[in-house]
Amino acid sequence: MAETFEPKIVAFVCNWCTYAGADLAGTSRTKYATNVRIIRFPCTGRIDFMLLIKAFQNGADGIIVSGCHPNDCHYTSGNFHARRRWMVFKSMLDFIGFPTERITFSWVSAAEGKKWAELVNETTDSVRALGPFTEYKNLDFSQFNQIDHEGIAEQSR
Amino acid sequence: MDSTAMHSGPLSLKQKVEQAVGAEVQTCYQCGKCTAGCPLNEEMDLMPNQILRMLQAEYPGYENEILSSTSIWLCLACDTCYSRCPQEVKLPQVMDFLRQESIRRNLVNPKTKNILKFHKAFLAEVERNGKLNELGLTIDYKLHSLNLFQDLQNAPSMLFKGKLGLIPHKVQNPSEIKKLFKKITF
Amino acid sequence: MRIGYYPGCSLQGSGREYSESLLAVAEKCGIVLEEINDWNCCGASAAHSLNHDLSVALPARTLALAEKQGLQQILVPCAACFSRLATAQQELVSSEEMKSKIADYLEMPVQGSARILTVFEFLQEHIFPVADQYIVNKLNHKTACYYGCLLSRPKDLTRLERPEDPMEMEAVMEKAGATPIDWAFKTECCGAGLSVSRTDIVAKLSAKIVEDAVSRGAESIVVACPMCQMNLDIRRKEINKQMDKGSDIPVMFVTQALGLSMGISADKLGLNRHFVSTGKVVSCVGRKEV
Amino acid sequence: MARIGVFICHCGENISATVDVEKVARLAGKLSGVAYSVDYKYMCSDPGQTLIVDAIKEHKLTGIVVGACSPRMHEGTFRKAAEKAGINPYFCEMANIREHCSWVHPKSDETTQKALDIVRTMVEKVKNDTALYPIKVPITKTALVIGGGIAGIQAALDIANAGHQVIMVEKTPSIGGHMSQLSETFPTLDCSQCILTPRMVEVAQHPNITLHTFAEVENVTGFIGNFDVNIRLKAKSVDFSKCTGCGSCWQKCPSKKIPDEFNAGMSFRTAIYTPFPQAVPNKPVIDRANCTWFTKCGKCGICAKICPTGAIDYTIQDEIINVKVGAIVTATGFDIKHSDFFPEYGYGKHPDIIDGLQFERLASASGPTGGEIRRPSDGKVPETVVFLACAGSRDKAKGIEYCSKICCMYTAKHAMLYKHKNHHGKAHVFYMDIRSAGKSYEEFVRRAIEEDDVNYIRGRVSKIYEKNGKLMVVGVDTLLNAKPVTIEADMVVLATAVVANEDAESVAQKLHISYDKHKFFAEAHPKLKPVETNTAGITLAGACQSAKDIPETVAQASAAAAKTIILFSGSELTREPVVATVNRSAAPVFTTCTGCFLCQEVCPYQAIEREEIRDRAGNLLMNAAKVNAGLCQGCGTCVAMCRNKSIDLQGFSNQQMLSEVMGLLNKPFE
Amino acid sequence: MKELQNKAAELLENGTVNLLIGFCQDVSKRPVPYFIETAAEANILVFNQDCKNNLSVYLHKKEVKDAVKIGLVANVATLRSVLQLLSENQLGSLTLTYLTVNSGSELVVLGSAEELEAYVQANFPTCRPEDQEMLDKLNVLSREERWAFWKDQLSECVKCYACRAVCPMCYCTVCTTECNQPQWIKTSAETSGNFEYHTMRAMHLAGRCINCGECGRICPAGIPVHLLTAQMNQEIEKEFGGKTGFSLKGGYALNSFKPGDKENFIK
Repeated sequence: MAETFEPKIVAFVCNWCTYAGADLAGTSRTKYATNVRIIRFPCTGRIDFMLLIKAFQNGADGIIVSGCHPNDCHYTSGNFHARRRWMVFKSMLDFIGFPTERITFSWVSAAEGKKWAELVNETTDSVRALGPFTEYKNLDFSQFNQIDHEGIAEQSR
Repeated sequence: MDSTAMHSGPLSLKQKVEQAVGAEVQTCYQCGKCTAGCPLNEEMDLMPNQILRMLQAEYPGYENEILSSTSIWLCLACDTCYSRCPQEVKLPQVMDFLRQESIRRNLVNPKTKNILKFHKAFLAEVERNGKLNELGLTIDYKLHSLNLFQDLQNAPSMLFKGKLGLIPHKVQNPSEIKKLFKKITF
Repeated sequence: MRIGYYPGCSLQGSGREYSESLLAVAEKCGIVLEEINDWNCCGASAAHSLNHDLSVALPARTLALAEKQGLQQILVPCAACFSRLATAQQELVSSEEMKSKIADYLEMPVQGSARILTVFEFLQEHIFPVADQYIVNKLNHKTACYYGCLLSRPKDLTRLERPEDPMEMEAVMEKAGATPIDWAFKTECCGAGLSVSRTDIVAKLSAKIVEDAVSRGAESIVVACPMCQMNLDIRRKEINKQMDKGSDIPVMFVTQALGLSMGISADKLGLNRHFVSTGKVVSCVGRKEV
Repeated sequence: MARIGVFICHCGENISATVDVEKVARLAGKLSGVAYSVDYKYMCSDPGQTLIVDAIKEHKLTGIVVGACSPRMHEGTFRKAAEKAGINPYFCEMANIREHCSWVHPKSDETTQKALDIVRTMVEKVKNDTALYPIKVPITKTALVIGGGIAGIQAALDIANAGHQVIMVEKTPSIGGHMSQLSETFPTLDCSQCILTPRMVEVAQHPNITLHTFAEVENVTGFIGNFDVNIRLKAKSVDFSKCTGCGSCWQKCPSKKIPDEFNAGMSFRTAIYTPFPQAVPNKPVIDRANCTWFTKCGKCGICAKICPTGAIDYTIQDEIINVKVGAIVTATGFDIKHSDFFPEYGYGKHPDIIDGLQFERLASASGPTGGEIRRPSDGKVPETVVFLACAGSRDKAKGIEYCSKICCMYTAKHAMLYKHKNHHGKAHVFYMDIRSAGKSYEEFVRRAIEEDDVNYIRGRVSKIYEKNGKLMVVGVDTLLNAKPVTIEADMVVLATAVVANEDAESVAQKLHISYDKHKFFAEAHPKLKPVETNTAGITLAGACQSAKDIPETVAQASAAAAKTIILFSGSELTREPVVATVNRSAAPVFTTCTGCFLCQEVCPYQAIEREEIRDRAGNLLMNAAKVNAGLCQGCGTCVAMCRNKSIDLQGFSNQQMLSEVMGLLNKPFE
Repeated sequence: MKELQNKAAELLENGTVNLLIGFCQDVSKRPVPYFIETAAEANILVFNQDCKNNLSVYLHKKEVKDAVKIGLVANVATLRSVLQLLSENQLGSLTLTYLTVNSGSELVVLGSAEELEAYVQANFPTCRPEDQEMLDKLNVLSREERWAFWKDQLSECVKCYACRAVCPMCYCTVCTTECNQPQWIKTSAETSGNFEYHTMRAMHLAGRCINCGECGRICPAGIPVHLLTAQMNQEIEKEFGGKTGFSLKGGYALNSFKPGDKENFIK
């Protein structure tokens, strides 16, 4: 199972650094795992944590969030704000017991095509190792299960 | 980077060096600063930078030439080259590896056999006692190198000045060291 | 804080006066050095020339023993020993793989956690704070502080502030009331590694060093490495052959100099063990300023 | 109902080699809302674009997705095409199936699948695109030039001559920069000051140029066309309106032992000083750190007594002035490493081991030796001089991997100048490579070697030490089987590395421009935007971007000027409509914004304003946020900040981003 | 008690306030919120340990806003929320007078925002012990155990939004849960949707919540939702400093930053 499982990974990246970095990986033909799908934002500051939740809820197994290194933000401070928000969001998820190792935060500059490729590969490997992300699905299943149990209980009487 | 990919078959000497010491031989751009600063540059048959260049060339013919050079044995590992190298090539470690390789391939240059003999005598002494006793070493070395009279003028006065102890120092349990040597050298 | 002590082989033989003077100075200043029980040879240049693992394993054994003894810092006065121990430590710390491999060889655990002190660090941190109250003499003379290779390189090991033109030994000699000169061969290698096997070469290298020191008016050469000392002292005959006119400039250990300034007897400091008489320096104690 | 067109590009082989483009086009055609789908060899080619235009018209498409290269490459191209076909350009999206797919993955079903996913994602986005219209912003037609070196001078003159106002800010008391320190210039050996000083004077006298020397930029806000700059005019302690520049003050100044920056520390100046005779403006300032009046509170005061026009005023304070400019040219120049940077060459303890700039001063007629090459230690004329190229440059261990570019040429020049002045002297040059790629540069170097018989030795110098009054230069000749060479020299000149200014980082942060790891300012694109920065309206000129020689610097300066003049050519500037907006709706709601103004605090551009919403009677109903489209740069930080989604970003709206996520995960979202 | 009633009467009398929000007791002697507009009613006011409600939540109501001059009988938690609200540019149109009882159980009347700030800072409460206890319990659990815990809890949520209604910080005219362009939050009460809602809520309140605990107290399903924000506040205070409901300047941790902020979790 674990061998055949190919994780779906969604990357939320900023336009100026990481998206450009991924472009560079392309122009320099650096090969990496096919599992990643990129969504382009103007800036990490624009990335709404709700989108991460939505992605997980709709079948993403892992998420990469990446932007400009500190001090390099095209908008000077978007990534600084993002960084705080991520920190809080992460500890929020930790607290409700969400497997935060499925989210990788990173800084990848426009010059770091190689780093981007490595980041994608590492993330893909680690998420593949974690297996499919089922927690969210189970949330709703488990409810049915409960009902079932009761049903079975009924009949057994 | 990954030159092994291009190289089919056995590793080139350069690749072996890079694997063994993690020194990026390929980064050397032949400025010659290592040679310029080397205290032994006047004694060497191949200059340090030339050795690196020959490694880079990966021309099989060069390998014996390097490994049978006197330079690799003359190198004092004084680190002058490394400490000034603009490309941070770990030459002293490269030399260490080349020495070991030249023993493995039995290519040690006759002119420098004595240096090897000295090193061997040294280790033999250490293997014997766990500590080095210069008297033991000198005697041992002279027997192997056969230049019996070298330093003889010094020995007595050294003894007299208490610089050569007659009773050898030992670790408490020499067999422990012998065992260690066995494990590593085989 | 306990200070472990690793004399190494030379300091029991050709360089014993280094150990003697060091211990004398420490004693004077009321500092106890704990010799590492059952320490062994560091392997010196022979080991790393012939077998890499051995060059790590030998020092590692000593480090392991020190850890067993619960020593968090170890003083290693011999430059060569220091270099080997520090290098081995670096390898252990940087690679878990190497750590376990060596532990297997030794059949005992080794961390490489202890701090390894150079003789300068020891003097600065432990002797200097109290030295002044013990210093009674001024060694009024010009001296050339000679570091050689292993005390100055590589800089990440030796932690010298100015690896190409260090000042640590000068600081000690100034304390001892001497006048260090500025010269060019401070950190040149004397070739000790080949001392026995290629005496010819070594004599040449050493000659350059002695020549420069003398030509700049030095009356003594001060060292902190038994190899350097042996070369420049015992090999003086051969060295003098290499120079237009020979020199009888004495070569002493920095600790001997410091000891003299503390009024410790020449004998106790092993100054009688030298081939080239140290009488000059001894006599310049308390001499007028130069 | 959306009618989307999908256009898959082969990009020759670039995409089709690893992606089954026909399949992608076929399956994309089946996606809901897709009315037309096709693949073609080169979408960006004219026929390709025509194909798109025709398809839009023929199939009445409401939006298009072009599956091709990165939007950073061709978004503009295809949006134009869409516009040409009569739909709003912002209904065109690009699916990056080249850089992010075909180029980075092997030929496989996964790769094709990924390409399809990317296309589907963008299809979902297009469905939620809205028509956007470019924003017009007014332009202040005044340029700010930071730095008064040759780069700044050239840029300022070009812009001013085009009829625009220029404000020049120079840190030191005079313009002229490093070029004014140079002796003669390669490859023509004409005297640097002779060609520079006329330009300096022209700047000072130009009706369109306002010059602020001894001044620094304090901070910069605003954006292209509308920058708001505070400039600190440092206290000169001299009232320039009264000063005639007669110079009696500095002739009488008692504190005379201050190392002279202009002569690279090889002579002394006074506390009140003009940097050099041809300084512009040629009026002195007081260096308060070294002036007795200021250091010994109120002692001395000679200059005030001596001054015939009573121009000296110790009470003058720093002054901050505010200027509005439309464009900024950054020409802050460079610095070099000094001999104390080199442990192996003695940490700078030998006075006769000097750097290139010091040699320039020795060789300069206006220098401390009146142009005679004399060594600093004892003023003797050196018989042997060794020049070291690549001193610190191309040296990873010293943290400077790059080539400083100008050293090869000026070293050749130095050797030449030395030989011209001392025919019997011997000049040696240690080098690694000779980089003389420039108009008649190689010929120049050959001349040094062939005609002036300069001895070039290929190898690096390991150590320099002093021995009986000589400098022993220990090197090697790698062209002679690496033969060790030791040269006994009287003077050594290090062609030290060119580095960024000490304050480069803080300048960059004030201007909000990016910089590389060596603190050189970063151009917007290494090839196609070499003078622009990532911040629209701010351009680069000269060595603040990377080491440059004079011709290059002047060329780039004129380029920066051209960019500025182009910007000023229109009365207003049209900007991408990718900006944030706060929703508004009919009474009684007006807007969902609750006026917490947390967005205001995160906006890096102060683009969010307060709007008071009133009823017809004019009673205040509520305060709500409002975006100044002129200031907004579209980062969207405010959007993620807003709890009730009242603020949204055009082109990257919540609706669009969410539908991308859904589309990507194959759950198209209606 | 009398003191309070008299003061309230006085304020209404002399028109310092047009509307006073306080507590009275219902038949079963439980304190319930009560709005009085005339001095006559003042005598039914009560204030004691059981008066837990955070009355500041009513300050968002249009009817209340229209009264402009408002008196508020408040415990420290309530005062903190007012302070936080002021820092978020809310309540600007109101003139507020606060009546509270200090630790020495004497009546305190605060007439201005500055007085309010001073009083709150002087009487600043620590995390409620019962909450701290729960948090400590949860934090030592393994991730899976915590997940299981919240899964249990949140599967009970029926999305009645009482937690939102009772929260003085949830003053948005249109909450994200009501956005349908796009629809951010599932409307149905499935557990996954509930997770979504409560994560969102906690994120929106992190660094703003003043830990009055009303949301947890009010929850019909008895879900300790207040723990989420309590935890977040502690994390934020630890990482970035700054207390919520502490000063007029506010200083919301999530829209400020320091270049040196923690980033050991970023690759």
